[in-house]
Amino acid sequence: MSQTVVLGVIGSDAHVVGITILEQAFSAAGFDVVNLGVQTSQEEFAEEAVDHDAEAVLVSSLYGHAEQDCQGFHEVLAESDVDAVTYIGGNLAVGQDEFDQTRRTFRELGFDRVFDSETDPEDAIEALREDLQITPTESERATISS
Amino acid sequence: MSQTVVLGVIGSDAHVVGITILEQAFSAAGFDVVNLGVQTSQEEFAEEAVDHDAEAVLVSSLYGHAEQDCQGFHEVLAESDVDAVTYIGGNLAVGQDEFDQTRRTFRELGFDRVFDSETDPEDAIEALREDLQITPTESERATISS
Amino acid sequence: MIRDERIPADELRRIDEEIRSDWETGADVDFEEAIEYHESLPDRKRFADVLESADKPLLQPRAGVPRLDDQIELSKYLHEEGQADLIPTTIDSYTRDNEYEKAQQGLEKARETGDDTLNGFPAVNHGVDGCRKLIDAVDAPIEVRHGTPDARLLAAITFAGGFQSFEGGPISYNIPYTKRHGLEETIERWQFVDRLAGAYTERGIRINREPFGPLTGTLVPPSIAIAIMIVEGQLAATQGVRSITLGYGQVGNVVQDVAALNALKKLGNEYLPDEVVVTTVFHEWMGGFPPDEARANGVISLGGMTAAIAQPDKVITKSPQEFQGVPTKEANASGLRTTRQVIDMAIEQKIDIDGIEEEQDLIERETRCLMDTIFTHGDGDVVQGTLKAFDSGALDVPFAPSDSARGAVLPARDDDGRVRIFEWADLDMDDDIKEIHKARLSQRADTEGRKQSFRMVADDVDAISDGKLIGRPQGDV
Amino acid sequence: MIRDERIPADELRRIDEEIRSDWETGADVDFEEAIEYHESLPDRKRFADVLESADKPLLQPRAGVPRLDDQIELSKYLHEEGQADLIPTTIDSYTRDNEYEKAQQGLEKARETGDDTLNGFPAVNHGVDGCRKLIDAVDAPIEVRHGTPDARLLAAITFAGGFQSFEGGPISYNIPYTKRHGLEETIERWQFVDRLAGAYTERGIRINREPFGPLTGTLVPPSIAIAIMIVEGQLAATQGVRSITLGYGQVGNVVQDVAALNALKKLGNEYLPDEVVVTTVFHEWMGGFPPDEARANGVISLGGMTAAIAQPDKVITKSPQEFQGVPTKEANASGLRTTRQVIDMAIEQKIDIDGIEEEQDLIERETRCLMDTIFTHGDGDVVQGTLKAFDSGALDVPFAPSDSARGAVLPARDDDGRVRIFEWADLDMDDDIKEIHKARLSQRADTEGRKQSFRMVADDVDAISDGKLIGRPQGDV
Repeated sequence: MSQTVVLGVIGSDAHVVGITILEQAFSAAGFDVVNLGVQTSQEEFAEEAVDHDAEAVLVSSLYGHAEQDCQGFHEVLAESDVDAVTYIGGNLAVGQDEFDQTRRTFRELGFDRVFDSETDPEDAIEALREDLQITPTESERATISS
Repeated sequence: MSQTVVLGVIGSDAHVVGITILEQAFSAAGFDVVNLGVQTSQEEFAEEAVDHDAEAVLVSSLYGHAEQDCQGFHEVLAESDVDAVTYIGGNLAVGQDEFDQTRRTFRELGFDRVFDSETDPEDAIEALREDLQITPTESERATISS
Repeated sequence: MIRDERIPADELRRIDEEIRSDWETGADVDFEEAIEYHESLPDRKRFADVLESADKPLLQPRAGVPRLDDQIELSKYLHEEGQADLIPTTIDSYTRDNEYEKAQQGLEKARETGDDTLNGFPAVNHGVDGCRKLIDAVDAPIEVRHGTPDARLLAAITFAGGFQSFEGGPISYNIPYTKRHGLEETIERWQFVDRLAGAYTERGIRINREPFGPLTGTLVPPSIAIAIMIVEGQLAATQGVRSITLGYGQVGNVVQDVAALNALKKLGNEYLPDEVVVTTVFHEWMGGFPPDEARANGVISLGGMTAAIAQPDKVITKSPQEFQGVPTKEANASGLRTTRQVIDMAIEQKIDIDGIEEEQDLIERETRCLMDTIFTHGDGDVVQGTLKAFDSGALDVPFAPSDSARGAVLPARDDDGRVRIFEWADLDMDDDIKEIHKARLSQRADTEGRKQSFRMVADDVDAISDGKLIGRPQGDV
Repeated sequence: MIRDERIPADELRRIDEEIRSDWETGADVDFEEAIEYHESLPDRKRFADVLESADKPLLQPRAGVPRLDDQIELSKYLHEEGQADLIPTTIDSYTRDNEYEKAQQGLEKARETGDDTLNGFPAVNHGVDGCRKLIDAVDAPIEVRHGTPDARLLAAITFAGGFQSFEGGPISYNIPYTKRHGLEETIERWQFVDRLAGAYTERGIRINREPFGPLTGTLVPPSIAIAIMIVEGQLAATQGVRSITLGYGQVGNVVQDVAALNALKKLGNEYLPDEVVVTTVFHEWMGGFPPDEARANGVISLGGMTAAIAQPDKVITKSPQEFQGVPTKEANASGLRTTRQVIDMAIEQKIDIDGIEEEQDLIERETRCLMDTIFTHGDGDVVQGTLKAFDSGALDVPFAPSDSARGAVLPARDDDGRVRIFEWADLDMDDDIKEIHKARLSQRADTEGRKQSFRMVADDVDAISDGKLIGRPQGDV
């Protein structure tokens, strides 16, 4: 396989731990990971997705301003002809009592899946496998279940 | 010298630490101490004061019901012809914001001196020396200042 | 003459019937039916089994309110929000004084007004059915905690009511709690309580018994506490108790506290019969607390740290509101969670502190001196030995209000904050041990530039509530 | 090419003038007049002297609000009610980004509305006079704490304003704080800050400098933190700083934390010039806190316990409201008092834990490896060595957002909860040291019945906020 995933923290958010863990998790699951790190602009996501012919763009945000940071994001991706699955996850709203509402907001912005900050990396990997119709190889399955 | 002091905790109060410290302090200062312990009745104070021909009766109370426990105490002492200096000290009222008021209450009940729970044993000893007109001997003075 | 002998079956029945007539609810006690009730309880409510099979210290707070519904709610809150492993039911003061009529009035007033007119749960007045409603409603083992010199009726009702653990003992619920109850009298009464627990035990319902380790809660030298724990354990074992939890109250010096808990476990197992399962309970600091929740949390955490190192089977937690008396349920749960966090962060670490073995050795030697003097005083009988040793002052407890103990022995902290004995009075201890204490206290006196005196004792009693461990002279060292 | 050399006097003047024109308050800085002001301050406000002469750990919280009056009130509260020995002035985020105009707007809005529209005290906007009003009003030494990559104007104004201590450094305020500021740029800018502090020092006003030890605050292996502290200390010393406080952030394993603080002190004194007075500061846990004040108090207390054993010169305290962001002043004072109580109860005890020497030895060996690689990379120059070592990945910081560090090294806890390195990437460490880490992590993997993997890292990052030290798999071991 070796599908490419671009990931990064959008906006001026500098939370690096989550993205580091995600990078490790997706690499261990057999993806090629391009980690753009923190404080990544919409344009950088688009550029790198094109350069690496990415199958998926994973956006992280933990400081509560994701909605603002993602306005027009999918238009920017479309302009660069990025045809990738897009996920977003993290603390997506300042007060997130109603995650259903938050999910709706980000689905409307164009994201294919929306995750809260409690999501296990494995769940995101599982979802991506499903969306990209990938079956884990024998050896990978062993790694994951070990 | 060797003047006799009777001390005890009045009423159904079972706080023993303060009285134990006082016993030690008055003994170290040269007094003969009769410690009646906790939960001592008015009658026991009077009886023991007579039996030991006490110069002073020191009453301790820490559970906030001293006023109630001391009603008629000086009448009981008078009936037994106890002619001793009487002190009371401790947590004398449940809410003791106004210690001046508390002092007045217990002075009116007949106590010669009234102390709060922060009083150092030395202060009580000093006061008793003054009231009994005792001068510490040379050796005792050395012990106390050491 | 009362001796350490098992109460015969007919005598047990006679006392049981007599005592059950002290209050109307006594009539509802039916031993055979009670055994059936206990057998119906799920494993997770079996106190002895849960405690003995735990792989890390279980936490238990103190809590009791007059009304049944409130007690159920409080218990559930402490279990769910405080994550207490074991639930207490603290009994009110009237019941402790066997004043069931006054407790009844308080309970009725509580039911009318909704106020907490009693300082605990009047289990005798609630009766067997009331107790069982509590046991049924709470999904954890529950213990009766009280302070009752004559706890016979309380035991009869709560055992039949489904409680499987009962705190106290003839010395530990006499010496620190009451002035005039004679020790002989309380020993006799607790022989009944233990025999009743033994009767249940013989039928497969192992009632856990827990002597109250902290005693007067005020700088009690570890060996004195441990000796009394062993004596109460022996008395309970004689009556057929097979699950005994020996207690110890934190003094605040980590090395001494860990050493004491180690010694308690070791000597408990050594002195008590093999058929008894011995567990230990560590009480967070029972002396005066700082009048400040933030500082109180520091005191509680030091207890948690000590528990993480010593790993007793159970920890009785304090709340940050300890200074002001009965805590809110939130504060009670807060003390539990603070303790839990410290234990869980520290317990997997290897924290082996130098000097624990030496301190433990000293505590063991001291305890053996006291056990020997009890044995000698009683000519081999622990009941007579205890009575006579207290009488002669060879055994004593500092700051004891009871007339049954001299209360002449006085503790003080040494330069490292360990509790030593400053005034021995007639305590029967080997001279070389006394010399060790004297040397340690002399070292402190040198540090502070003052003579050893009762002032150290007075300063030490207030030190922790004043924010320190050792009561150094003002102006500092 | 930038090197570890002292900025010449004319260059210092040139930059000083240039930087002071960045914002209008810069014009009020007058070095000679500032020296006079500092000389007028009483001994108890001289930061370096107070810190260096203390005989037990001094406590300092974090705190900053936009308005001067509020900052004075907050500082007095923390000094009086929290008994803080040293007072912080935490600077707002706009000032950290050199956005003085935005800070000005925030400050004006704060003055109009009374709300805290900024997350700290905009010292540049308050100017020299504003700073001095704060220094005059508070009866304790005060430090500037911030997180500013280019802190030149902030330093010029706060030094002239009477502050005698300044946190940060070119690596420690770059790598964990910002993505794109180049390390070469921040080193150059901090050379100016240090040189300015050195200029005051030469006139008898010893400005204390404090590199920020916790770095990313997330499971930073001690040797990486210590190496960076030493580098920043060396850079400051070159510019004439003579009072340097090296920092370290608690990882939560008592043995490793005590060993790290010992190693920090020892290596700091060894690597820095003799004329520098080296002190140490211990930061209570900087990672994620439990979302529960009771549990947070447990975390804070474990920090206090560690401080009592290691006895650093200063402790930066946390508050029980850490989880929710900026604490109330009451919560801030509460964290101080909890820490104080634990330290004061534990500090007089002899608590010597086994294994500290071995762990310290390992940390020292690791640190020397990193110092050696820096030396080699720079051909003897620490500035070039640092730049090149970060560039090659021979020096790295886990979870670093900065583009200047690889951020490829990954830590994980071993079976005892000590922070080891799971992913070395290109970190330049001797193979035998790597083997030790590998063996320790392998032991943990065995305990948990799983392979070493990034899952351990992820689990460990959340462990303390979830109530444990080590991120064991769910279902427990």
